Amino acid sequence: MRRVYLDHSATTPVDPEVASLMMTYYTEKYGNPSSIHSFGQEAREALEKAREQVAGFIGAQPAEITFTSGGTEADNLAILGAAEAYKDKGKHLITTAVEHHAILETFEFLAKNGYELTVLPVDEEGLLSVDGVQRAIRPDTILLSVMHANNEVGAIQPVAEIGRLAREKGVIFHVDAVQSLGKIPVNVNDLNVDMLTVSSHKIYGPKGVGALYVRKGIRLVPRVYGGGQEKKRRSGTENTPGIIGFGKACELAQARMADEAAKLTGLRDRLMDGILERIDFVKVNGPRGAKRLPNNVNVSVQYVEGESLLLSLDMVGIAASSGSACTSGSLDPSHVLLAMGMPHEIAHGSLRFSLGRQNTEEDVDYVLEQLPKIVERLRRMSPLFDQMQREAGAK
Amino acid sequence: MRRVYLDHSATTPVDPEVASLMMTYYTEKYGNPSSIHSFGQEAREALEKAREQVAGFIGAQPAEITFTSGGTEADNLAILGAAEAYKDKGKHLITTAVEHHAILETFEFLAKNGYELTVLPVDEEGLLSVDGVQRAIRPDTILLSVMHANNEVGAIQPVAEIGRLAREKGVIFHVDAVQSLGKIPVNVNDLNVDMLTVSSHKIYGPKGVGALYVRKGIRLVPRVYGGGQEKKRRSGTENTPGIIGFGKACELAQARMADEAAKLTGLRDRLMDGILERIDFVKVNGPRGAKRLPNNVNVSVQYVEGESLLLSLDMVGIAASSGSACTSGSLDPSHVLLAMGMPHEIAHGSLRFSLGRQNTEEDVDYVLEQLPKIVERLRRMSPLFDQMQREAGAK
Amino acid sequence: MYTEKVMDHFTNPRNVGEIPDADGVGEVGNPKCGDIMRIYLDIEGDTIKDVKFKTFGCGAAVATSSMVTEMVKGKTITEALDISNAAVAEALGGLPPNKLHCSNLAADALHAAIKDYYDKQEKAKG
Ligand SMILES: Cc1ncc(COP(=O)(O)O)c(C=O)c1O
Ligand SMILES: Cc1ncc(COP(=O)(O)O)c(C=O)c1O
Ligand code: FES
Ligand code: FES
Repeated sequence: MRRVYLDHSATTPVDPEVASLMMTYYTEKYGNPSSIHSFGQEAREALEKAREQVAGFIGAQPAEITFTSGGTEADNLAILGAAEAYKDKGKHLITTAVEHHAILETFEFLAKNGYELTVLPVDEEGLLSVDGVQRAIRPDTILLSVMHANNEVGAIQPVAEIGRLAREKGVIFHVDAVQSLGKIPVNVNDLNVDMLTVSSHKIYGPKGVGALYVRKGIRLVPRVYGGGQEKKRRSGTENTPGIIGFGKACELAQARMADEAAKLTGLRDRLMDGILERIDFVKVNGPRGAKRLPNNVNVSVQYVEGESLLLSLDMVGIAASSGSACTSGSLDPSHVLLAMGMPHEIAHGSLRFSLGRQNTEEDVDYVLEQLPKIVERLRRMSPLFDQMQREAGAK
Repeated sequence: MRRVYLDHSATTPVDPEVASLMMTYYTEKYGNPSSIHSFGQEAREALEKAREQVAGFIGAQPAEITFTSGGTEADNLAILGAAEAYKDKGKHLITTAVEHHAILETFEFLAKNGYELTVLPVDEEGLLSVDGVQRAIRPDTILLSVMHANNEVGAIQPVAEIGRLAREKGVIFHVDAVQSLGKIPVNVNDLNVDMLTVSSHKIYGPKGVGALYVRKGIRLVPRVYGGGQEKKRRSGTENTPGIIGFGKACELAQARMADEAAKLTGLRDRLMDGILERIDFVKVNGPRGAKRLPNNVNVSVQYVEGESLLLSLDMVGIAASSGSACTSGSLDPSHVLLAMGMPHEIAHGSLRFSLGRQNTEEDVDYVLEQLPKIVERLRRMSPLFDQMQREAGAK
Repeated sequence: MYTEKVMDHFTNPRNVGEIPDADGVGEVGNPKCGDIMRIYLDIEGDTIKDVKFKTFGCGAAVATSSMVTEMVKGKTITEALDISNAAVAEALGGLPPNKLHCSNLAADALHAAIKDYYDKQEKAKG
């Protein structure tokens, strides 16, 4: 059976070049970078080269990069580390309603522990208003965190403008760039950020590796204590093969980004338009055009439920994801779709296709061939579709 | 040049079988285990199999295993997570002077933040007294952490007895088994522990992966917030290839441990006895015989300095480590050797060889051939050796 | 995630559809996730002659709907009333823990349809 992976926002395969480089560091150059012998030193050199590669990709200095075990840990370190370091300056924090759980849950934890939190709303496309940010900033605001691009609906936030504002007001500005890295330009200076989170497994690097950019001069209280690795910001034997893989993945992404973005945008629009053409009662979620990530398609298919769609797609080899309540363990539909003002029923039938490096027009066309049949079958089973048609008929 | 790696307590190469299994999960079965499609489900299954392998190796239930990014993070989660969860019961904590920094620094952090800490001394072999532990336990003691085997001198602590005591007194007992796993039996029931830390890269698995065993019923406040992975104990996209590698490494270690321990013990004693025979003014650090890890050799070579020894050994292809002040960034000699009552000068010349799966008698003999020459050369350079000889001559 | 049996019932659901002028119709919504299930019964004497369902919900919801219709077809009303949520889940070889609530949908809809049948009987009697 044909297998079409369209869930690159969840995770990506590791690029073969990256994987084979990692192999060398697993089995041959396996030294601990803290060791002074040559096994250690060759690992140290490669680790520092990776730091340069990651820094170079986002316009940072190598010394401003702290490696972590992933995007989630980097988000936690940024938020908890800065909140603790600057608590004497103030205890007001700001974020948005559409952040990843790694940000939201972390802020919620602080809100329960003596901090005050403002969660900014978004419009029906998932976009933040710069004015809204401006109004939310108070004299005691110490930290503002806004994601660069949303993982569910691909909405790209006006981060550079918000960063300018934050700098004016003396508020530390953190950006979660996990989804934007490798898809649109991410530059810490252009975006006016103080801290920025990236994750390796979203850009064809290995899972379990991420990094936090921390602008020189910003203080952070560490979250993990021990041997004092990563300039005491993050203790623990460094995951050298993983970090080296991440560095290589950054190098490859930097070289390929322009071409890939153009290709992905084409596939994205072909898929989105094709779905709208072939299936009735479908709604696009998130902005269209330049404010949307090149690889994100998110639609709500009315009268059917997301998990059923996913399972049916999986049976014909197509891997996608959904913001449906039933697919999330928590049984609440996606907080992002709800924040965009979408009713529960419609969020329920949401479907995300996230395209990647390997995808082709044939992949897209295969989805366009299969999806309508699946939707039809599920709608035939759906009491809601029935009802809608009866009501429409009665008019 | 011959290259002889004798620093397996710092880190090990990844077993080729482990590495090739991981490759599959990097490049082919790369799904996110939280995804419901088949890419996700095949990753989930492999992840849960790895959990069984790790659990099986230490006599635990799979549900009692939480995967982390390494031993350091697992140690932090255990100490900080339990201290927070049980703070209403008491605020007294106990550990030992010879723990790894991942434990000591974490307790120090708590000691600065409202907890009271007792640090137990060890004897000149690095061993803890069970009586001493008993005397230290107070009614408000909530947590006791003792390492199973020491990473520098290989001393194996009487953990089972201490665990019995802790259970009697209702104190949560954590054991850092990073160095003992794969070398001597580690069983959470035999050792009477409530929490136990293990790390993959010390047993021929990948770096950046570890696990915390948490006995059913023990509460922990998480340290990383986000998507709620690992039953909400540790958020972040799971490092599936790494975890799967760790699982495989456990399986291999379990199968080979008995044979390997016998072989390593032989090499260890050959090396230790050989050094004592060939070089004067050398002292063995740590216990001898069954109370010492099968793969650890630690000696102090008087009148020479550790970093110089390491560099000289490295120049002939031998990788070892040292507790010398000069090799540690902090410029204090090993806290372990100091806790054993060793004077600074002697700690300074300490040398650790940690043997591993690939090592042979030829490796040991190569060290025995090279080390005496190196020591002689450095001693010729040493004013201390001079002085000692003059003084000896004067007598 | 799901057993083979669940996937089989999800892929080839038995008794999908509706019965025009059914003797009993039960509809329940799942308060946990907002899903909806409707069951139609055709009853002769004491026996459930035919049963159909329509469901808007997850894989488990569809599979439990299908399963419950298969379990009651040809059974007496008393037997049908004995079918519990747990029995449906069990007949499917089990459900993931976070999907156990979905089986409530199926048995509840069945029981609602039987209640509707009794209500209609009452009404007919006047
Ligand atoms: C926007 C965003 N932030 C953070 C994360 C977490 O990163 P990681 O999966 O590396 O923990 C993700 C992905 O899961 C994400 O999409
Ligand atoms: C006894 C002990 N505990 C904890 C650790 C830390 O584990 P990791 O290197 O996986 O962070 C080590 C090794 O560095 C160790 O030897
Ligand atoms: S019906 Fe929604 S989770 Fe099953
Ligand atoms: S003499 Fe240089 S660090 Fe010790």
